[in-house]
Amino acid sequence: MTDTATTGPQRQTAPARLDPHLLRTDFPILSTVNRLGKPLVYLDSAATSLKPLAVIEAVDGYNRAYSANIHRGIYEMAERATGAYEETRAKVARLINAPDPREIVFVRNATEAINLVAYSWGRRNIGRGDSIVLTEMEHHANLVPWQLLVQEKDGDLEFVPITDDGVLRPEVFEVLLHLRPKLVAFTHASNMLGTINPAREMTEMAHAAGALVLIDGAQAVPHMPVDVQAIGADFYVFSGHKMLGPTGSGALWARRELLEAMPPFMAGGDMIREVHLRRSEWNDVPYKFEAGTPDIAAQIGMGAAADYLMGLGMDAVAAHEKDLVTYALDLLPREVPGIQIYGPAAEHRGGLVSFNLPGIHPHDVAQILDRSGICVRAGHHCAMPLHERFDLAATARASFNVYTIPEEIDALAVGLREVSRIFNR
Amino acid sequence: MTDTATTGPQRQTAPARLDPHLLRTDFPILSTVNRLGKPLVYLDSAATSLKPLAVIEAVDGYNRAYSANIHRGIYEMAERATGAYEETRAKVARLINAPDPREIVFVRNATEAINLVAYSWGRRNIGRGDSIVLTEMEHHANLVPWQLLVQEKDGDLEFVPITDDGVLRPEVFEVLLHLRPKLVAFTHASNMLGTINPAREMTEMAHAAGALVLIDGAQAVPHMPVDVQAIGADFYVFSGHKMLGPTGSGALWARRELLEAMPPFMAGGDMIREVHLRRSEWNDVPYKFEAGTPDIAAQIGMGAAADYLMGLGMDAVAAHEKDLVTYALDLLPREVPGIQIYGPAAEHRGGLVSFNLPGIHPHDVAQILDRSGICVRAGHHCAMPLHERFDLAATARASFNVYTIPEEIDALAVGLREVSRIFNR
Amino acid sequence: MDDLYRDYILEHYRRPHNFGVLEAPTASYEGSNPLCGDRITMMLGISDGVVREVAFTGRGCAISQASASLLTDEIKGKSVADVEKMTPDQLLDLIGIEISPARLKCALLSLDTVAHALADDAAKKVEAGGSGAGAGAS
Amino acid sequence: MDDLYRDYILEHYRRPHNFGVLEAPTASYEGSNPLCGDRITMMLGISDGVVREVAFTGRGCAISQASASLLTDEIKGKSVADVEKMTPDQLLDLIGIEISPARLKCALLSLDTVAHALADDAAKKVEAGGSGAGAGAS
Ligand SMILES: Cc1ncc(COP(=O)(O)O)c(C=O)c1O
Ligand SMILES: Cc1ncc(COP(=O)(O)O)c(C=O)c1O
Repeated sequence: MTDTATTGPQRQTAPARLDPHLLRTDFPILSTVNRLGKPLVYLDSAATSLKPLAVIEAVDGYNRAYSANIHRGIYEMAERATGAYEETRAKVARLINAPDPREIVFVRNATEAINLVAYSWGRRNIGRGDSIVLTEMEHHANLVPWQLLVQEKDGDLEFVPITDDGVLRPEVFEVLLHLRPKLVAFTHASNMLGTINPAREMTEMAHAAGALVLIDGAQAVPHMPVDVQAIGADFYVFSGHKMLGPTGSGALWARRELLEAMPPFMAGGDMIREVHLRRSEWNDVPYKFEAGTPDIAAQIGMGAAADYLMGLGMDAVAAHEKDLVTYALDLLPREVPGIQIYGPAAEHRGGLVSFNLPGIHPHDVAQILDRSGICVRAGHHCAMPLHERFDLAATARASFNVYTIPEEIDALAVGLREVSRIFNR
Repeated sequence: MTDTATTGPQRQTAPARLDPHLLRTDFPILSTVNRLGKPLVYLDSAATSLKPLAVIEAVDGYNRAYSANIHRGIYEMAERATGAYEETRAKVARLINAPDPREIVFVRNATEAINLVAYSWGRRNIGRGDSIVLTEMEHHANLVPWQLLVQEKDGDLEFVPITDDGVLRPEVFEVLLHLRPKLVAFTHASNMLGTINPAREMTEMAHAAGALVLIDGAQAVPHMPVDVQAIGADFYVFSGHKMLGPTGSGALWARRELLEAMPPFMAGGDMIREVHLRRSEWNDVPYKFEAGTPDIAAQIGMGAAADYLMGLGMDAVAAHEKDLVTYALDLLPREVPGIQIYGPAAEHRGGLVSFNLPGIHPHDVAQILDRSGICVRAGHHCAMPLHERFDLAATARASFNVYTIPEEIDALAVGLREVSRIFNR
Repeated sequence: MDDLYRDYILEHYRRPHNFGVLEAPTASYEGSNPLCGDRITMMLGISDGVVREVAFTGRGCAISQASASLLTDEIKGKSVADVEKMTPDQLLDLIGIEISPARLKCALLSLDTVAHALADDAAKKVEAGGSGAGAGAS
Repeated sequence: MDDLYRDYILEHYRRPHNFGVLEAPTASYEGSNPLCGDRITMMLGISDGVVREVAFTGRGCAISQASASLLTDEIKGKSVADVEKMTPDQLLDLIGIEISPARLKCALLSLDTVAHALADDAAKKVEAGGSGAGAGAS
């Protein structure tokens, strides 16, 4: 299984490169220092990304100048807010090559998107004995909602196992598909191993077995070109706050006919066409799924983030992050004696590296790095079963984004040597 | 039924007054002009409120200076973000006098809060033949989720009717309670009639009949002192964006033991304690109900809004808005021939006035007012059944907030006379 | 003077043309825009592929009512094929004032309702085995 | 030098005091902090209301392990009543370094686990009809 869908035949073979040093000036936070006067070395972008000025100002601009509610106002400010909100739909559709902006449902984050599908599509389509195939490398967001669903409906979960290198085992996936699952749900890119899964090939296999496919793109959309049509997915979800957008923004994309056939998830204002005391009719897609006043400011901010990313070019973003991870996978084992790195080789992975230092708990690693202004994550990264699979209590993780520079990976290496020194003194 | 819970014996009899002219400088948007150079006369605060600088800067400050994810980060920026996020819980608890910040669950808006209760508490506690009592004046947010629930569970909805003046009929409520409903859910203040319902008395009656009580405070929390303990409610919900906070913020308050007994609503990261491939354990309250990365920026902004409101004093806010509505109810009938005003007298209502001009559709009213920079809402205000009750297709609505000044009501009167002139020329 | 509420728009609103009911319409449809409460019933009398008669009833804002009044004037005597080809832009030109996005639904409700009436009519003919005679209905 | 990782903290982490198992604990409890994977089993040997013996096993970060090492030293020989009265602040004083909010759970896991062990033990005694003799268990 190798992935061609995300590069595609028509793409340039030599993508334009980013100049990360130049674009760092777009991120005001990168010029701050910590309590000890150390500049910020932010290596926790997989948890949430920093925000460029364009995004900060899109949010601030709405709050300052046209903070009206949308869809129902007849005055100028409300029309401006509605316009900006709906433009975001078009921008997001463009970012993932969705055929129609009306297939973009705004949600708070990837988690809500998956819960929406589990409640709305899942409760109607999963019955007793039906199975859902997941993988061992799922984030809790793409695992626990399905646990709740099969518990309620008396269905089954099956898991595609991974190799010790952190790659899915296609031959077992093949076997699990013989169970004729109703749904296959998997992450496009792992937030712990960094593995990029072959989304198109897996989708084709799942479809051939009669399953629908949901892809968790939380760690993919921010980092590489994603084309939901080329992949052929049925549902695709992601969070705005990991793709340079504000917290509170995110999207579910699904094929129009699926959205139309699905019952509403949450109910309230804006998602209805007509309400009577004892019955209601639903609004058109996507509004049927957006009950109540949405997070207008955040979604407008996500539109600015989508513009920013498309301006850089997702091929260039992906190439930049591939360079970084290649550099890190080369540098860290040389510079940090005993470091244990998890996940596949650079060619199969996105821009993040999870690791451990021998005999030192990752919390202690993160805490000591913090004193040098270096931010990494320590813990199970919302992927407990994956840590169980490797018999790990926790790992530390350095994750990259467009603004990450090799010098920060150098700083990480120096910081990790210092951690070892402290613990082994 | 008269309401003492919201004033309470220990409160001052002569509350401090606001100086709305002074505080208007806190709202940058109030110094903008529309496309025709007209200053903004914002009379749509019931749809969403304007934001003071303190809120705008709280959001912007997070986005610019410490935009980290919360709860799991060990570095300085993440601890700062976690601190600010959790402080908001304490501020919001103080605003509504909740006994414990851990009883505050952050949600996107009032709509999500009600859906959370309907899905989590409702699906477990409402069964075949069980009834839920609502009122005829509910916003769709406090109606449609219950329709979905009783449809799934084969339960019943009953409605407390209202008088032609727009006041609930307590004697019918009494009768409906004989049905021994499982839940009584009603709005604290109506977003169309302005009616303020006697929350404490209704809660006592409902409890005496064995029902739990959910109160929709979307139009109350921004405008008057709310004390959930004095009211005795079981669930209380509201939106941040209507109380000077950002879109994407909101809260559900519920008694701790209810929250603890309730199953999760959405599932994913942060709401779990342990996850295995086939089963999970839930985190403590309130985290159990906050799956995935929350809208950190917006909730921090809501904290700033709560501080701002408490700084003004909710008694002063309520007195100010009472003055405004008294002024409007006096002025508009005198200055605008034929105007039809809906809802009760000033003593029973919050700061909003819904109305119609004879023979002129409210959309046309709103459109013409917009040319003078006056923003009012026209439509059914997400309260279609209430409009059906009065046999109205739509109404126009002017709604106030702390920054509203009598001069804006004067401007409305002049604008409405102009609308009549245009239509009757 | 208000650009949006020109005299002729208000004139059409106050005294709409073709307001009323047809006794035996060959096609009719009730369209509504529940968000604003606009509601229009369009009744068409079609024979030999030509809209011979047209009438509407309903209530709503000035824009939606004036639009219906102007549209019914326009389509009377036109071939069904031509009416079916009418675009939103053509109707907006007919209305002749600038419509803001929030009011587009009001302005286009009449055309939308006519389109539904014609589509229902066509569907009925297909069901009736392609017979050219509209069955008349409400 | 790092404030948080002083020599004595690392010393306790590397060579924790009272690390091991009791053969016949009268009270024991396994506490965990699943978010970081810290996990501690506390074993107590109580007689006549006094903690005579104490041991712990587990894995976790330096803070949680050093905290357990320091705490077990502290409570050995103390009365159960005194141990029950110990506050988080007292333990933090004992640890003697500044703990950031994100690490509080690590630092307090040992005390929390001891408290659970004692509570379980007390509950067992109530069940057993107030008999003063701990039944010993794991
Ligand atoms: C009484 C009432 N309840 C609920 C809501 C829903 O609020 P939101 O859209 O913020 O969820 C509103 C807002 O219009 C309201 O006025
Ligand atoms: C692979 C993956 N899926 C889902 C999520 C959940 O994202 P959110 O918390 O924004 O809902 C994350 C974020 O940690 C992730 O990495």
